[in-house]
Amino acid sequence: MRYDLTDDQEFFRETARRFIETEVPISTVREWHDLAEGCPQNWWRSAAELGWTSLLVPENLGGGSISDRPIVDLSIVADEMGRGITPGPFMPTNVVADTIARSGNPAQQTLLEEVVSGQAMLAWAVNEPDGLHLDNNFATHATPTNGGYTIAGTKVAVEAAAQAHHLLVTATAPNGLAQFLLPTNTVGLTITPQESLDLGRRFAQVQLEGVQVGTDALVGSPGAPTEADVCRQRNIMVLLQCADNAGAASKVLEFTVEYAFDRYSFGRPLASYQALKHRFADMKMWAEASCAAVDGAADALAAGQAEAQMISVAKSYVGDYSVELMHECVQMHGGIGVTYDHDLHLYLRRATVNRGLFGTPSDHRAQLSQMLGY
Amino acid sequence: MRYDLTDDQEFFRETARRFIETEVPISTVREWHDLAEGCPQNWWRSAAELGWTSLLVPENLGGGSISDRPIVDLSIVADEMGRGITPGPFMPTNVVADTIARSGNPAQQTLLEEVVSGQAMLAWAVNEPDGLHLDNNFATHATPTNGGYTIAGTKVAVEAAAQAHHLLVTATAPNGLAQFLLPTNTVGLTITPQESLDLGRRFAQVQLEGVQVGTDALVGSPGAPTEADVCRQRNIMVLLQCADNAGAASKVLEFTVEYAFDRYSFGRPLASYQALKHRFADMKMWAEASCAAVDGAADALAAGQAEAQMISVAKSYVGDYSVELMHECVQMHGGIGVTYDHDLHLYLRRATVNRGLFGTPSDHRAQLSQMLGY
Amino acid sequence: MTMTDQFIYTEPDPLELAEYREQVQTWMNENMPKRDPLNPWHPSEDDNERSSRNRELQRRLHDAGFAAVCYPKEYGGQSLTVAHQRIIDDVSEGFDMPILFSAPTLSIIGPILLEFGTEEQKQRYIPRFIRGDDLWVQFMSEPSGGSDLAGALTRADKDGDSFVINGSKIWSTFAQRSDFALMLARTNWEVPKHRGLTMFIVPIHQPGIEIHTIKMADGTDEFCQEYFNDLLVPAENVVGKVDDGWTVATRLLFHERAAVGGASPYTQGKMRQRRADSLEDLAVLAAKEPVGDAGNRRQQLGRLETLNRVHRLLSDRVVRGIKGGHLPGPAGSLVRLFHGLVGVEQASVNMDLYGQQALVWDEGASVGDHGVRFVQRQAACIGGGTTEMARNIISERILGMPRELATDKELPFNQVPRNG
Amino acid sequence: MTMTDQFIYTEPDPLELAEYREQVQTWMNENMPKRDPLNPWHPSEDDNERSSRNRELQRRLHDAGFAAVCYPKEYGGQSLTVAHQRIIDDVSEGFDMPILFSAPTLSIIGPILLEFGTEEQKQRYIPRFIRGDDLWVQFMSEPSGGSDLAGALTRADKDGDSFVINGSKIWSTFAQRSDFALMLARTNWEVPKHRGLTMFIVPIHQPGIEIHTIKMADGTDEFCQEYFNDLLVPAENVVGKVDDGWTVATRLLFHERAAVGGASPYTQGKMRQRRADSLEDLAVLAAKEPVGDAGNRRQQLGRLETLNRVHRLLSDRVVRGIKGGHLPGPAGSLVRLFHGLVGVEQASVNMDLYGQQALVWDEGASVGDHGVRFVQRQAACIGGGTTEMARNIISERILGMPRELATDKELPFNQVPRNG
Repeated sequence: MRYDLTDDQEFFRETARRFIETEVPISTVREWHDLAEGCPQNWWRSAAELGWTSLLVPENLGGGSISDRPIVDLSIVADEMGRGITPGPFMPTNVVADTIARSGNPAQQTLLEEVVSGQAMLAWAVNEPDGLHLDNNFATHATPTNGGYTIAGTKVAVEAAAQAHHLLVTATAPNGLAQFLLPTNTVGLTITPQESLDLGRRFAQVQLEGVQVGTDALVGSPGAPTEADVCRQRNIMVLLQCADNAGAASKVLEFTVEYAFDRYSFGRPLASYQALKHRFADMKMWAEASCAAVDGAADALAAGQAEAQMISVAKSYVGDYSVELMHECVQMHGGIGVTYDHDLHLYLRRATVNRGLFGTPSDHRAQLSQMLGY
Repeated sequence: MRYDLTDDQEFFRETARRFIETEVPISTVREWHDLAEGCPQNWWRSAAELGWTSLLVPENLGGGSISDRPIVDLSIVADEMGRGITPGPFMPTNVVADTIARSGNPAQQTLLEEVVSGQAMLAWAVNEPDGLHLDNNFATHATPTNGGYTIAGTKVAVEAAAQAHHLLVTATAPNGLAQFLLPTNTVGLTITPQESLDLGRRFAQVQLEGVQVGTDALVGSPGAPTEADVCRQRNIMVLLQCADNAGAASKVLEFTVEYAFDRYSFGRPLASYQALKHRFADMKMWAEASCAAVDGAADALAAGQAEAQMISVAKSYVGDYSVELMHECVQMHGGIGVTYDHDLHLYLRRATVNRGLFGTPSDHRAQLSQMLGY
Repeated sequence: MTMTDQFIYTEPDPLELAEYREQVQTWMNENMPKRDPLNPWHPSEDDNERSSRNRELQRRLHDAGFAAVCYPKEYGGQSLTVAHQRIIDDVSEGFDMPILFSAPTLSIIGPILLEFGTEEQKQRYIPRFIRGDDLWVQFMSEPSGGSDLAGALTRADKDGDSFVINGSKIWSTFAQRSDFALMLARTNWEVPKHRGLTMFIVPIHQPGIEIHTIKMADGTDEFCQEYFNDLLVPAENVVGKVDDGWTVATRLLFHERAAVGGASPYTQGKMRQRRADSLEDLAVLAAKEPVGDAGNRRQQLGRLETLNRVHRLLSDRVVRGIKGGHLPGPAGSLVRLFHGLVGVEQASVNMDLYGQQALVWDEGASVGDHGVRFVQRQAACIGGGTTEMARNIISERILGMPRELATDKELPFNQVPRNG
Repeated sequence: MTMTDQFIYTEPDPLELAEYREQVQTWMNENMPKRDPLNPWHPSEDDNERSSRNRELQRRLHDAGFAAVCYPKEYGGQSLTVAHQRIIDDVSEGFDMPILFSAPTLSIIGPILLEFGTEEQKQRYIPRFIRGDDLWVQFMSEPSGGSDLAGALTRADKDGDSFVINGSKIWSTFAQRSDFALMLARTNWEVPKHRGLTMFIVPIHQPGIEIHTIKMADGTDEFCQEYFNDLLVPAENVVGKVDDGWTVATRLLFHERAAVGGASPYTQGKMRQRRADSLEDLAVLAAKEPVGDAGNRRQQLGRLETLNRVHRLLSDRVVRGIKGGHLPGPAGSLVRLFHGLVGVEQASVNMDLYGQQALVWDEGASVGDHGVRFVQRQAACIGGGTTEMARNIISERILGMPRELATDKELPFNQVPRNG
C-alpha cells in the first residue's frame, strides 16, 4: 500500500478493500476455483462499477480515473486484489484496454464501453511455448494478404482467453511487430483451457491456424509504433504483477505475525523467540521494500521516465522477495502451513505465477543490465 | 579435520598442530608479514623435517608419507596450516614436487632431495593476467627451436616465485601443453614481487622474454600427458586451498563461539541470544559440511575416481561457505572484528585468496555442470 | 550411546563384505522386481496397492535373510553390521524395495522397542514387522503443539488395568494403512510437562480411533489426523515407565532426526527420489528447452549438484564423527538441517529451469508438478522436526550454548500458558 | 514526534522550490569547487587538510545562507523545509561539499542540542558548527559494551560544580580532528542501568583525554579510542538532566539510525560513494576485462542496481510513512538494515567482478582496494548500530513483538553480570 494516497485515492482503495472482503472472501475464492469461467460475470460487472476497468480509458471513451495518474490508481487495485487473491481478468483487461484506447481505431474503441461496464473481458495473446520474448522475436507470424493478413502460431498462458470477448494477438509482421484485436469466435482460432498453478485465474492456449483478418483488425500501425505499444503493455502487466505480489506479501506477513502472537510453543508465543523475531524483521523489510519498488515503478510509468528500468527493478526485487517472504511464512506456520485448507499455498501459487510470467526476476536483472549498457 | 585418521595420521596431525602453535603463533605470523621472503628459510627446513614437503615424493626419491594415501596426509597439513594461517610455500612446493616425481626426468628428480629437506622451494607459474585458464588456453607460448624451446609470456599471482629455486612454467606448445622446470635465475626470466590481499604468502609476476631452454627442461611429454599433469596439479592445488579454508573456518568458528560465551550484552552472554545461536548453528553446519567436502575431494583424489568432479564440488562449496562463515564471525564480533589488530581479517584475507585463485566457486560450478554434460 | 548403537558400527572384514555384495546382487537379480524408471513411486498411486506391495516385498527380503539385517537374530534380524545393510542399500538401487517399512517402522520404532521394550513386547512385535506383517506409525505431534512435543494435551487416564485415551494426534504418515502406533500421551497433569508423559503401543484399527487424511497443498494426502474418544489401551502396552515417556520420546526423536537427515543406520534401501528430483532429468530438460542463459543454468545445476554431493558427504562424516566420539549424538541435526536446505534449493532450481511450463500447462500434463513442488518446498524444512528445532539442538547440544528460556519447564503442566 | 521533527516536514510551494533550485545552482556554479571525478575523497587523503578544507567549505555555504537550512534562523540556520535541503543535496552533486559536517555534527548532534540543550547551550554551540568552526563527535560506545550503550562503564563523579570523568570510549569517528564531543557516562551505580546515565558536552582538546586512532582491517584509521583520566567537565555541560542521559541517548540513536540509513533530513550534500562503489565503474570494468560469463555478470550487476535503487525508494517510502503516521518512528531501522545488506552485496559483487586482480596485484596498484573492501564488508552491518540491533528494533518496535529478556533491566547496575 502506498503512503502518499490522496483523499480520493484512499477512499477508492478503502472501497476496493471492503468490496473484496465482503464479496470475495477467501472462502468464496475457493468456491470459484471450480468455476470454469474463473469468476461470475455479474461479480465482474460489480467490480467494473467500482472503476476497476475504466481507469486507463479516457473520459471521452467512457472511462475515467481517480487522479491524474491513472497508472497509480490501477496499482492501488492490484495491491488490494493481491491482498485478497481476488480472481478475475483484471490485468489483461486493463492492459489491452489501454492499448485500444491509445492505438485502436474508432470501431475498436467502441468496445471499450463494454469493457468499462464489465460486459466484455479482454485477453492478451503474447506468450509462446518456448518462453520469454523480451526481444520481440515471436514465432507467431502475420503474413500480408490482399486487404489483410493471415495469422498463424501458438500462444500459451494467455490469461482469460477462454473468458474474453476479444483477444489482442501480438505477431511478427514483415515490417516489425503487429497487433490484432480479434473476437474470440474468429474462424481459425482455437482456444483450449490450460491448467495453472494459480487456482484462481484462468489461462488457455490459443492456436491460430491461417486466421484471415482485414486491416481493420490491426491495432495501431505495425512496426515501431506497435513495438512501443507492446513495451507499454509489458510494463503495465509487470507493474500489476508486482503490485499484486507486494499486496499479497504484506497481507501474508500480517496474518503470520498475528499467528506468531497467538501460537505458543514451550509456554511462550512464537513472537517471543529472537531467531524468529529477526526473520520477521527481515520480512518486514522485504515487504516495505517490495512496496517501495512498486511505488517507484508506478511513479516512473506515470511520469513516463525510465519506466522500463524501474519496471525491471521492481520485478527483479518484488518477484523474488515477495515469494521468499511467503515461503518464510509457511515455515513460521509449520505443518499447518503446507496443508490445502490453509490459505498460504493459494497466495504462494498466485505469487509464483506472477513471479514467472512476463519475465522472471533473473530475466529482468539481465534486461536491466542491458538497458544500462552493462 | 577428518574423523577417520589412523593412529599414525593422528600423531602426524597433532605434531603439525603443536609445531604451528609453538613456532608460528599468530603473533609470529604478523611479524613475518614484513619479511620479503615470507617465512624464514630455517623455519621452512624445520617444517620439512616434519614431512610437509615429502609426502608426495616416493620413497625411492627420498620422500615418504604417513599412510598409503599421501594426498590425504597432505590435506591434513593444509587443514592445520589453515587453522594457523601459517605462511610458507606449502601448496606450490608440493604440487610441483608431485609432478616432478611423476613426470620429471632423472636430472630433475635429483632436485627433490633438496625439496624434501626444505632447502629448495618450488613455484608454479600458471596464472595469466587475463584470468582463469581452465580450458588450458594459455597465452604463454613455447616455440620449438633447434634442440629446445623459446618461451614467452607473462604469468601473475605466482606463489613463492621470488622465493623458489625453480619454477614450473605451463605454456602452450604446438602439439598441446608443455611444462618446463626452470631455475629462477634463467636468462630472460624476470620475477617482480606483487602485493596480495594475503599478508602471509608471497606472490610475484613472472615475465618470460624469449627464454631459451633445452628439451631437458621439459617435464614430461608435451600434449595429452602434460595436460593430465596440469589437471592433477590443479586438482591438488584446489584440494589444498579447500583444506586450508576448511581448517581456517573451523578455527575461526571455535574462537568466535568462545567469544560469544565470554562477551556479555544487556547482562547476558551473546551465546544466549537465539538469533545468534541459530546463526552459529548454520555456521557449524557450514564448517562440518566444508570439512566433509574436503574429505570427499581428498578421498576421490587418493582413489583416482571422479576426482575433477569432487574437486569442483569442494571448491564450489568450501570456497563460498568458509568465507561466508568468516564474515558472519566478523559480524558476531562487532566493531572489534574489523580492526587490524584482531586476527579475523588475516583469516579472511587468506581465505579470500584461496577462494579466488585457481577458479572461483562459480567457475567450478560451471565446470562441474560441463563435466556432467549439463 | 546405547547397546544398539554400539552394535551396528562394528567393522566387518572387507573380503567378507565383497562376498556378501555378490550374494545380495545375485539374489536381487533373481527375486526382486526391477523398478520401472519411467514409473517410479508417485503419490497418486493407490494406497491399498502400495501398502500390500510393500508388505509382500518386505516378506520376500525377510525370507531370504536380507531384511533388517542389523537387527538381532532373536527378533528376526541377522545380527549383521551397518556395512552389510549399506551393501543391500547400494545393490537395491534400481529394484523395487519396501520403502514404506524404512521409516518409521524399521528406523525409528524398532530401535525404540529394542531399547525400551519389555522382552515380551520385543518378541511380539519386532519379528512381525521385519517379516512385513505390520506397518507402524508415530502418534506424536498434536494440532496445538508444533515442535513442542512434550506439551502434548492428549490424555491417558488410568482405569483399572487399562488407560483411557482422549485427544488428537496429527502428522502421522499413512496411518490409515498402518497397524500399530507408538503414542505419547499425558498421564499426569500435576507435574512439569516432561515428567507427566507416557509412551504407549496402540493397535490402530479399533473402536475409539477415528482417522482423517489431511490434504496437503500439493494435493497429496499421506498425512493423517487421529481423534481418540475413550480409546482403551491395556497397561501392558506401556513402553518404558509410566510418566517417563519423555525419556523414550527423546530417543525416538534422535532416531527420527537420523532417519530424516539420511544418517540412520536402520533404513533399508535408498530413499527414492521423486522424478522431479532427478538432476539428470533436470539437466536433460535444461539442455532441450533452455530457459534463461546457459551460464546461469550451469550455475544453478552446479550448485544443486554440489549441495547434493556435500549432503551425502556430510551424512557420512557425521556418522563417522559420532562413532569416533568427535561429535555428540545430536550431531544428526546437522544433516537434518542440511537436508532441509537442499530440499528448498532443489525445488527452487527445479522450478526455475522448467520456467513458464511449471506455471501454466496443458491439461493433464505432469510438468505442473514442478510448480506445485515449489509451492510446497518448505515441507523439507518442516517435516520430521523443523529446521528451527535442528538449529536449537545444534547450538545448544553441539556448541553447548545456553538453552532457550522455557517458561513451562518447571511449572505444573496445568498452569502452563497455551495458544491464546 | 518532537517539535523539530514536525518542523522539517512542512510542504513548500512547488514554484518557490523551482526558484530556489535555480538560485542554489547559480551560486554553486560560481562559488563551490567542482569535485574531481578522478580524485574523489579517499581515505589516504591527509586528515589535517581534509578537516580544514571541510571547515572552509562549510563556512562558504553558511555565508551564502545555504548551510543547514532546516535549522532555525536564531541558531544560524534558515528555518527552511527539508525539501529545500534536498534541493541543495541534489544540486551539490558534482561539487566538493563539507561532508564531514553531515554526520554526526549536523544530523545527530544538532538535533539533540535543539531538543535537549539549554538556551545557552544552543546559542553557544549551534551557530559555531553551522558556520564551520567546530566539528563534533560522539563518545558513546565503549570497548566492553558493543550494542549495549546503556551498559556504559565510563564514570562521571560529581565533585563540586564539576564532574570527574574516568573510563574509555571507542568508535568515535575522526575524534582527533574534532572539537567537541557528546558523551554518555554513568553518574549513578546504585540504580538500574538506564537510570544512572548522564549526557555531557566535552571539549576534546584538553588535559585528561588521550586519543588513539584505531587501525582498521582495511588500513584506514578514522576511528578512535579515547581514555579519560580525571577529566573535568563543568556541570553546565550536562545535556538534559543528570541521571536522565538515556532519554537523550535514545533520541540520539534515533537520529543516528536515520543518518546511517540515509533517511535523515539533516544531512547536507549526498554521501559520496567511494570510487569502488560506483556501479558505472564496475560495469565499465566488467565490460573491459570480463571475469566469468556475461550472463552471470549481468545477473550480478542487475541485482546490485536493483538493490541500490530499491534502497533509495525504501528510504523515501519510510520517510513518507513516518510522516503520514503509517509507520512508527523506529521504522528508520528498516532503511538501516537494508543499507547494511546492500553494502555487503556491493562489496561481494565488486570483488567477484574484479576477480584475480583484487587478490594479487602489481605493487602500488589501487585495484587491491576491492579485495580489501571485501574483507571489510561487514563494516556496513556494524557501524552506526549493528543490523542485529536494527532487527531487534523492527521486530519489537514496529511489529510489537515481546522485548528480549534483559537480565540487567531492573538490577542495580553494580550487580549486573559482565563480560567473563
